[in-house]
Amino acid sequence: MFGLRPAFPGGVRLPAVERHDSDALIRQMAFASLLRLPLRQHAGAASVAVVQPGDEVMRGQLLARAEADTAVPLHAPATGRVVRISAQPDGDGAAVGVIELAPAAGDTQEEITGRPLDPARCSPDELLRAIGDAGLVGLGGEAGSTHERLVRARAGGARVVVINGIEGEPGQARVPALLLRHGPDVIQGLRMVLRVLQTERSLLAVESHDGEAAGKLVQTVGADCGLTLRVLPPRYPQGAAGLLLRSLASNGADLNRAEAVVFSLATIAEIGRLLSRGWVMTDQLLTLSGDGLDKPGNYRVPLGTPIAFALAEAGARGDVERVLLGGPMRGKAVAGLERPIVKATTGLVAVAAGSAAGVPEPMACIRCGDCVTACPVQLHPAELGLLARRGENEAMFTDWYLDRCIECGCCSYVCPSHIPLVQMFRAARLQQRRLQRLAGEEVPA
Amino acid sequence: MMPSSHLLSLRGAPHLHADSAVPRLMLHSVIALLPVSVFAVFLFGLAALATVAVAILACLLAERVCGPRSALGDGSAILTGLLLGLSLPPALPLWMVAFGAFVAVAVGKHLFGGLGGPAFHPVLVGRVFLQAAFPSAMAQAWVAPLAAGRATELPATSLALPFLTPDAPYDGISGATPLSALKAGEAGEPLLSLWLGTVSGSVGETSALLLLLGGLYLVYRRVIDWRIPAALLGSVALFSAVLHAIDPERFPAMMTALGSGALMLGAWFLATDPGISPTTRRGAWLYGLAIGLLVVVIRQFSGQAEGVMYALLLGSALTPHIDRWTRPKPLSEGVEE
Amino acid sequence: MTQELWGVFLNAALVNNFVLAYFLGICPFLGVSAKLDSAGRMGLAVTFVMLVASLCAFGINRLLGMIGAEYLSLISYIVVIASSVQLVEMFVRKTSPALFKQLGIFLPLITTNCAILAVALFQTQREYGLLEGLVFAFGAGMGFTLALVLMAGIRERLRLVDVPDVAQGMAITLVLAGILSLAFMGFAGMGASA
Amino acid sequence: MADAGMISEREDGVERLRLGFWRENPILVQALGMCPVLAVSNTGVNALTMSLATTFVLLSSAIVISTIRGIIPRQVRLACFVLVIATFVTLTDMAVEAFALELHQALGAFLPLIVVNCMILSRIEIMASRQPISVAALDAIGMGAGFMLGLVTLGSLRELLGRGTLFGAQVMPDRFEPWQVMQLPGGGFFTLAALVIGFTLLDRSLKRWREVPA
Repeated sequence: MFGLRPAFPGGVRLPAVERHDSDALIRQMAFASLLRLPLRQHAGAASVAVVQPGDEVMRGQLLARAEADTAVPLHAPATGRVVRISAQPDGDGAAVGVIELAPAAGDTQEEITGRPLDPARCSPDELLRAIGDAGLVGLGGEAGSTHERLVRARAGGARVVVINGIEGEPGQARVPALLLRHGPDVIQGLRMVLRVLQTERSLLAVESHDGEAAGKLVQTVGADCGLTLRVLPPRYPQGAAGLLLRSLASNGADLNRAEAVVFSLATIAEIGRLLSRGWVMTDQLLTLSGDGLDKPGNYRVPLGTPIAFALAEAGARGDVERVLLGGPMRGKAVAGLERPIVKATTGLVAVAAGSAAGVPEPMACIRCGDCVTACPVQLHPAELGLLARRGENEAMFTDWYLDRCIECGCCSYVCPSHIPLVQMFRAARLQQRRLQRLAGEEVPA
Repeated sequence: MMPSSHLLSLRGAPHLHADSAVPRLMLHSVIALLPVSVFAVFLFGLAALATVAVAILACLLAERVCGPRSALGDGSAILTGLLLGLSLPPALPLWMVAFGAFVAVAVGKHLFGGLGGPAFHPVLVGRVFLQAAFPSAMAQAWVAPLAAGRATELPATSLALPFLTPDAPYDGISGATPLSALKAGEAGEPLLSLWLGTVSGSVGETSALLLLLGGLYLVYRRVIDWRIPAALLGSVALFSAVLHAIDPERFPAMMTALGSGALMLGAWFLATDPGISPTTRRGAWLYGLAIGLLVVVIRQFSGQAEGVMYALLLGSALTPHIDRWTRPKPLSEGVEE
Repeated sequence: MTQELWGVFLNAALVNNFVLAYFLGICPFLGVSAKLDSAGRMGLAVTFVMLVASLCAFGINRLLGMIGAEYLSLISYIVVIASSVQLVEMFVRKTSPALFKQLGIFLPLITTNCAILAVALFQTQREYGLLEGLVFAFGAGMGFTLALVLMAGIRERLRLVDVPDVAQGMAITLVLAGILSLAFMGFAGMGASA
Repeated sequence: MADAGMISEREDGVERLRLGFWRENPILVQALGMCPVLAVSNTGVNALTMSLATTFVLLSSAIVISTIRGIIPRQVRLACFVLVIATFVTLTDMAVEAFALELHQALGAFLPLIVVNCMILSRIEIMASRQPISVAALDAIGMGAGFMLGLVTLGSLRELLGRGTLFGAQVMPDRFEPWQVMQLPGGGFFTLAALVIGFTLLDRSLKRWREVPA
């Protein structure tokens, strides 16, 4: 009742974010001795390798071709030699092809560059093709092919480009770095996307702690391309596209949800940065955070860098107990530190032992309803949790809409009984998908 | 120095947790009840202390017997005992107190699967059982407030042997609680002493003001949903004001109706129990409203002087239905991406 | 007059609730209260049959009184109520298939429900007139529905709770009924003619 | 001990006697026929009268129905059962009124309500209308005894705790504080629940005890 009106139902107010000057800093990370490049690094089909073991490749050279619509091409992040191509398990246990590349010693990194593009002089189709060729994927966490995304948006008649400048996870600081260090790239990328979609309306949404930086950008360079700014009160998980649109609508933005298409700030900036220089995607801007690091901050990390190497570069201490891909709310704890940084990686957190006091044992659900209030999709996590405990998975989907869960973790975050709600839901959904896949396989036979 | 992979911990996300935990909620509730408990001991002396202590001990014992060992630590048994003790007449034979506590925990809580399971508040189950089992004791075991010698001796009735009628008669102050005096047509207590609580009544149901303060503390600590007491007290105020306007002779004024300790205890500490109240905010309003209406109806139109206990039980029976009506509709459109 | 009728209604519905105070209709109460949908429908069907029963009993009492054969009353109630319910069922099936679908399954079950016969017996014993009898039957039906629906809500919730296995099913339902019964004691004294 | 849950042709009447008393106890296991009798289970005497009356009605109806089972048309069998039962109930009602007026007043309208006791109807439908008289009668006696076991235990408990007496005689100490809730409907529900739980536990431990030597 008192204070800001929530812009979407539920969500949680995480500890307030404070920005420092160091947040805008971006450090370049060195090459590891071996880069491991999976042929599928994003949400989509795998690409097909076009190199052989033993091939010498140059930075930016095509390593794998995209054949399916949802696939993206893969380029060499460094000049060096292809050591090996083998099938290896990815994070979910499925086998995927991996190209192992040994970067050449020394600083002699030759590079293939293409033609720099200027949005004012290129046709929309030319830009679209270039975006596809650069191997870009969504960098806000969704990690689908950006090319495919734009094709669909164009077909769907998108009229407004919404730039999602909201950090997906607490502890990340990509937004200030992009706003302050990559302002021109953001504007270039926006121009290109606007040109592809043949529209002129755009909007940048940030949370209040980034309002100042965003204001500067819009004032200095954004005005001439019609970019307007919306500063929203912070609330997790406002970064989820659907919730962001709700938030914008209830904060007075003149927005027709059906006409809006949301791109993360990181994606827009990367489009501008790569295409205006004729580059392709070979590295990834990440916030490395957590109390297990001596030098946390933003790093530009070459694709394929092993997590262990990245952590060491950021000054990981010996007492790191848990490493998260992504962030603390949705991030997956990694089992093996030799796994590489890929295009879908959005952040890396190293948690020192003892910092998060031992996880309390879950207690019985007291039906307080905190999770119901917190759920941004307005599900009923308490009821779902009780059903999950009984193994009544079917009812979770048919009666209680588990398929709409966005796995943001708000329910688990607020639960005073420490019930691993979202963890249970994830398991139930995984099982559901497996069953569907099984059923799907049996139909043709 | 890098950690080796096999030492990594692999919990699922989220890796953050809000600063809330069930034992903490229980602790705050106990803290919120301290002022009124201390005041009760001041008012009724040893009788109040013994009643509350026996209720808590009996609840802990019952919890130990019926529940899993780990459940002793969550503090819910202590809170149950404290609330039950506060809701009983001070001179009630102590064996009845223990009996009620046992019913509350064994039947009211563990028969329904323990913490989070009960469809009715265990305290209310114990209280309503005692009320039905020993109506004369529950209606007469009162102690006059601020009686001389209260600090050193227990009322004779308190020490009755288990399952036997006490030797001494109950003090049976005429009218006992202010509301039953009103119902019987006697002159009511002055409004001020009603709110301050220098009146006869159950151990912890005398001072509406202290209970109100305790409730506000819980709201401040975000332990309870403020909507429930707000709706409950609001609807009691509204309906009793309307009735008073219709017939001032027969129906008490609004402030008198609100100044009942039982109402305050019920509204802030019992109705708000998460297990028996609706999960949604809209539901909380409806729930409070329904209980308030029931309180006024039972007080004014049935044979009972105080209807809070019955209204709360009936209200929690409504909870599943309220939850059903106010169930949130999941968002459907494009949340993902 | 109105006040008296209110008294009869409140008494039948709340104060002396058929299920919670008289243990009448326990079988359907235990059997049908597990699901909310069927509980509501069952309650409405019972209310309806109770009204029919009240009407029949009034007629039978008049008739048997005239020929001085009161000892036949019990047999007549049973037969007449059962057959009129049958008739009504056929009528409803013809005129409103939707309503029949809602109530249909329950109607034959209800005929041998003791709560129905009790309406006829109580109304005779208390010497209610036609209007009083109908109000009484309606109150009893509403009270039955209320108890059934409240119970169903709680039981649906308890489905997901770890009730000790010896208490599952009948025992926990009886305990719930006991607590509800005590809660309904709050209404004692309501309605003047109680 | 034979597998008790099944009704097979070999089964004799004696077996039925045991089943009705314990394993298929109408009150504690099947939850049948409770409606018209629970209300008068507040004292041992009331419970005993009620269960005797019910057993009498069940037994006599079972004998009659079993005798005429060959000539009852299937379509109207339920109506015939009810007619027979109602006749015996009316007889019982009149008899009690004649010999024990006080008791008759205590039982009120609940005596005639035996007509709709679902236990009676179900026994008639399952056993009496299909079995020879001897089996039907023994089954009726067994069920009646089981019914009495449940009901009289219930009534005695409620009387003992609610009044301190047993069949009217004072058994509890003088100063015993009666639990008045036991005389209320709520107490009836609680006591029955406790009996059901107690019965289940007892039955389980009996089974375990029997299985150990085998």
